[in-house]
Amino acid sequence: MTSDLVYHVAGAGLLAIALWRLATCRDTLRRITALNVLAIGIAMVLLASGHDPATGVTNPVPQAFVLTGIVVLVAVTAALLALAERLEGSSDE
Amino acid sequence: MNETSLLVSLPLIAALVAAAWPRAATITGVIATLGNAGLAVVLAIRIGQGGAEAEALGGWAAPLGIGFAADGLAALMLVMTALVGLGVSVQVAGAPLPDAGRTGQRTAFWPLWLATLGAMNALFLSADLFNLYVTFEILGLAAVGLTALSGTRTALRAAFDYLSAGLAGSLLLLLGVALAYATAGRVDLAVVPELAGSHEGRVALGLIFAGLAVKAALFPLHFWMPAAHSSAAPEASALLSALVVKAAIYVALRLSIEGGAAVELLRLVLAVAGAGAMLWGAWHALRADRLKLLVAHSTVAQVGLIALAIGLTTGARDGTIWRAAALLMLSHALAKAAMFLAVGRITEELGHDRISGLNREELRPGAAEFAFAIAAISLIGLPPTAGFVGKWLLLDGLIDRGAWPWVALVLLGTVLSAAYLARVVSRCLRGGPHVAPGARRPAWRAGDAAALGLATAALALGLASALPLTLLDATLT
Amino acid sequence: MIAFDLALAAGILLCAVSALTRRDRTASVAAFMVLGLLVALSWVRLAAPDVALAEAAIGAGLTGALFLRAARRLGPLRPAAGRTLAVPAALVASGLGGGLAWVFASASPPAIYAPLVAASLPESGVSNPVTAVLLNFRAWDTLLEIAVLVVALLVANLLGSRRLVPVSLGEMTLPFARIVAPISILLAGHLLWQGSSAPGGAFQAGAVLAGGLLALVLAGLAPTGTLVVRGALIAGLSGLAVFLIAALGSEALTGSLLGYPNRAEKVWIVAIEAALTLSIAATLCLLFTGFEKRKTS
Amino acid sequence: MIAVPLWLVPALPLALVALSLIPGARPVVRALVPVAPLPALLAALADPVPAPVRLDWLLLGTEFAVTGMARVFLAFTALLWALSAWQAIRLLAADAGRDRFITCFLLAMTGNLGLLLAQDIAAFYTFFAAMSLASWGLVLHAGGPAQMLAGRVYISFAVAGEIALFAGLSLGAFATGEVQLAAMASLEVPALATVLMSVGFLVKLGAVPLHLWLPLAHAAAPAPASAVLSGAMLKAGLFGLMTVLPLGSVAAPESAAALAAMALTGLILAPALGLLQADPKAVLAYSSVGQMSLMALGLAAALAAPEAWPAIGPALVLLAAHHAFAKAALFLGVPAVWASSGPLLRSAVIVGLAVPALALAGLPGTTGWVAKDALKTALGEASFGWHVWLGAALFVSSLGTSLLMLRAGALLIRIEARPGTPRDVGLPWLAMTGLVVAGLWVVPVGSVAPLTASLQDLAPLAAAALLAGLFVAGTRAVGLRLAPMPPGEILALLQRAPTSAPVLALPAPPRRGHALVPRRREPRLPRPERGALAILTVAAALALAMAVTAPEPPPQSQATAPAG
Repeated sequence: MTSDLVYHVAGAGLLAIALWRLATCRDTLRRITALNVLAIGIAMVLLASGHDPATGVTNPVPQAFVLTGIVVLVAVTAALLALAERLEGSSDE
Repeated sequence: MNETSLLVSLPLIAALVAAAWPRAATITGVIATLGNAGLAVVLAIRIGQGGAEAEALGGWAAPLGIGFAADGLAALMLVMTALVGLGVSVQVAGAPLPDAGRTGQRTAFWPLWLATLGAMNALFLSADLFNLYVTFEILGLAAVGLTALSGTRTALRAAFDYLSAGLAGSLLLLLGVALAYATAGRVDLAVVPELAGSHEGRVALGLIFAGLAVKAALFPLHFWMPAAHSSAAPEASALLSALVVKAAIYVALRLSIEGGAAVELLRLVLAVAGAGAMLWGAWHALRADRLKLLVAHSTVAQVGLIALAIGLTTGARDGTIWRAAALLMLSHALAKAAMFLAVGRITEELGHDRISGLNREELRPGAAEFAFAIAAISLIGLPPTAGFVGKWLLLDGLIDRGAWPWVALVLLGTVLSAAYLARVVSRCLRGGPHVAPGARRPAWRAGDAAALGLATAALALGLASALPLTLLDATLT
Repeated sequence: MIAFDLALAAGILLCAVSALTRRDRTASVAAFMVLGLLVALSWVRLAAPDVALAEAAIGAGLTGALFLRAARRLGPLRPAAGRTLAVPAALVASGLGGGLAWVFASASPPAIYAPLVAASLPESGVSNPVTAVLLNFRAWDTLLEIAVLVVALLVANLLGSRRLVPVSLGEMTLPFARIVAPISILLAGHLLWQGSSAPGGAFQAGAVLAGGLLALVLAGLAPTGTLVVRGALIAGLSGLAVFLIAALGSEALTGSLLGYPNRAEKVWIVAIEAALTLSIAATLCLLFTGFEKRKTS
Repeated sequence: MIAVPLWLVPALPLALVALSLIPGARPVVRALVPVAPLPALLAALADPVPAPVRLDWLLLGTEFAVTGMARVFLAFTALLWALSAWQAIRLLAADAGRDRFITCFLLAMTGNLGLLLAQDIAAFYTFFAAMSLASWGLVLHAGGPAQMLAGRVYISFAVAGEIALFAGLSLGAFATGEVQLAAMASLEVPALATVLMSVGFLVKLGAVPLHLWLPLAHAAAPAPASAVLSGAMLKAGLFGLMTVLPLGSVAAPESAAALAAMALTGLILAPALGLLQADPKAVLAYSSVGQMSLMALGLAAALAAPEAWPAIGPALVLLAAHHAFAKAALFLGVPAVWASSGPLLRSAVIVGLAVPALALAGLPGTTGWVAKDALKTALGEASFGWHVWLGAALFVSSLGTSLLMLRAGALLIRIEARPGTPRDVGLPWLAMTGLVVAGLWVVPVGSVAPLTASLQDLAPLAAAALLAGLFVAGTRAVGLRLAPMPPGEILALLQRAPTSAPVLALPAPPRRGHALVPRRREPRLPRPERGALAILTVAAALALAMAVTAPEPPPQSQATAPAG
């Protein structure tokens, strides 16, 4: 059992939890949180795949992918939250 | 300077200018859209004559760096985007401003549209899976902005559902890309055949296709789409329905061509889902009580038809059916944009968009109804429109193969589309005193020009369908 | 170390469950932030310090702050009406998760990128391979990623999300902000500069800078006029503008989009990164504060 | 003769349509309409025939050529359109909707001329559809209740015909793999395709029972439009049938019998119904049904006896050309009667109208007699089961036509002059009457053998005169008065239940009061989690399906395929 395997499993676990929550919950904020957890899970399995246990280094290209993913996600999350807040604000219009 | 570089950077630069100086937004937007159309046409002509081109960005070759692949299919899509964009831009730029509320809407439209344009161009040219994911994110976000543009509560609600579904889709895509990396060690587009050769890689392709299906609103993952497309402003709906949906379909087509015979299963799924979409969309379009909802559901059905065509492509690159799919995408883009613009005008004029209240006081239909009718003819696939040539090629290929059940399905879809579009067209021809109290003929006489132009383009492309077909020959050779 | 990994993984999963099931919004967001920090820690374990830094600053910090803002505005969680298909969903999700774990664990990527990066690194102008990938080998990805930020800014601008009203956080706020702000500027500069050779870079620096700015805003120390917001918007847009001009300029010079001139790569990269840092900081700040002042109920 | 590039034939009317979009250019367009068919006429009369033109960029690759009998069709069609256009611009000079009429007229002209030249099915179908659909505008032109009814019936039949034709052409093209129109007559074309195509053409041709639209439309349209509808466009159906039926190559007794049954019904029914009409144009329309049935009978005979086709074919073309001129002259004569106010002028016009009427009735020495005799001779060469009936059928046809002509003449004498009708509408009619006399020597039908008239040929005419005389005398004696029947028998009967004024205004939407009030119903609450569940399920299913299907060995192209 290597540490890579642990993180693979942890990443997949995050994916499963997030997908389950996405499919069972209607609350906007919670759905956005679930999408964020989903993204973290993907990042984790990607990094774990890029990790080479023999040399102990992680391939820089998946690292760059994950970095890009994090920035993209914060942008989309901000837009989603702005939309959710506007929706909440206009509920009694 | 290369056309491809300008195609991807010019719209983004223009978006920045339009966002920074709202007063110059309209003029910037129009100039950039015009320039983009010119560039796309120049590139298409060059590719049509000289064949496909590939470029390694920054001089870093494919597995490590990102490549641009400008072939006939990409060029056709670029021209399609440019044409539709031009029509919608004319509509937005020319519209009179009835009140101050719309000024802000219009200035906000331009940067969002230009970002959409830049993202679409980048997406069509990209030859890298991860890069595709990033372009999808720009596209999805800008499209949500366009949806929310009208600011009504329904539009905001639809925009939120659109964005969260879109994000789930692109995350699935990203998951697929991650698995592709984990399997093959690289993520450029040429890796697809290799992916199809291993269990893990096949799972990756399955996840990528699932993500694309969400983005393309493919049945049964279309749940977000009718609301989004019917609640947005007409110009935004035109862009969303005509172009944004095509991005995901384009990638599916590209992957399907790249993957060859090895992705037969995915193609079968596409074909079945497409058939489902065709029937489901048509059924709901037949029952819709609002015009925009009918048109939005017809998008579901038409996307289904295109997906069906992609799904029935054989692995061979010299087959005819994928050409049919490309042509159907083109004709649907032009016709659907024209249709949404026409619906916008009809709604503006009547003060409502209930189908039951479409009858007009005098018998003579106006230019908007005429544009709608031409677009409907193209969508149904009657000669001599581009839709007809596309369907003809599709049926030709299917009959060559003896795939009679599929032929029957396509014909059924055609009949259904004729049925639901006739609901509108026939009503426009009827007389009756059913004009809404607030109805007025808008003073803006040129307002139908864009819709008519786009509908005519769909018609003319059918007559000159040899042009796109020759261009497609320059694909993946 | 395997025990540490296992404990960390367990903590991560626990936090995720907590973030997604707690009924109390604040507690849920707090769990999400802890999740971000633990994940960052795990990525340090996976030898990805650049990503860990970014996750801590952006993923946990800024996203968490955004969630907190939203949690305050959205009000308490309402009980879900109607039946949800919890059990089938759980079955499918766990099936997919299990399958994915198995598939990812059984796949071992052939070493394609590593030798290529190693061979090309000397030509890239920087010695940190992640920065080399981000700003040279796959700079086009990064450019489009900045475009995503810009579009998010545009959408937020369009929606006119409610402007944050500075709230007094007690007596500590002012001195805290006065200390944090300059430190964040120093730290951002450091991260930016060392990004070319060691973990760090524009994104991390930008996020840290944004944190400092936000501290100032929350303490009511930052000016909040229309002109300032407009200036911040222009600053947010300028990063992509600089990147695009650099892309086209490099094409004019070398004939290849984003192909920097030989032996001047480092200058180009650092210049772009500097512009990106400022722009990212401004963008993240604006995404947090919002554009339009509305009455908060 | 000037060498005309063939693409000019459809392009000139089309260019005029485009020009008419500019309001300022419309007077020019109006003046130019009669010259629009000129290229077609020149192309038809040119010797040698103009070279084929290929336009690869158009549709599926289009080719225009003048082949075989199309030359004759092109010649008389062009002449008819030109003279009708001349009368149309004079007759409608003061009409408010004249520009709309002229646009439809030009479009129909484009279609009619183009379909005679098109060599591929896509172009042929497009032209055919353009002709059929644009004629709708001609039928609707006057805008009254009768026009609305006729328009609705017309468009229903036209669309049904178009669909049948399209389906047939597609099936044929798929079966043979050819897109050439000529290939549709080959034996590889499935029977269903041939039947569908024939139905499309038979609707146009007005074969019983697909003729129901014809009397309505001809009575409703303005006279010059009726002239081209009856003279030129019905012939397009005949032309289509002659193109797609496997004539002269294989005997098809069953199809021949079916076609003959339709034709014989038409021969008997048309005069019977036509005699009851009160509108001279409706009478003329029924006579067209009868005449077209005669031509269909010729086709049926050729289907039954392929060896007779070389003789029947030219005879049919001859008959078609003759009927085109004569019927157009009669229709164009109606406005001439309107314009004739004085009794002297009126009688001169009626005498002039007698020329085409007698030609149609087959008076010895006229073109009608030549044409009918040619058909009779040709049919005489055929030998098959029911050919003995042909002589009787021809007699009935002549008798019926003679009776109809008498009826039409009687009605025309009585119709009232319409003041305000320009006098010069008579000029195109005179020109057309001239063509009735000399037309068969103008159009290139080949040699028309000089015939000797026999007394026997007068028999139908004499019988008709006798019958008419007896009938008139009888009714006078008994004092009987017949109520005229409206055109379009069955449909007209259906329509009897009175509908209020604007006939096209179909019933209002059911919820009249609520139709316009936007319902304030909140849309059903969205269930986003259901969507997410769908996404999850689809993703899981796809992943599972992909995982369990066997991976194929990496294809050969892997090494060579860096995308594009």
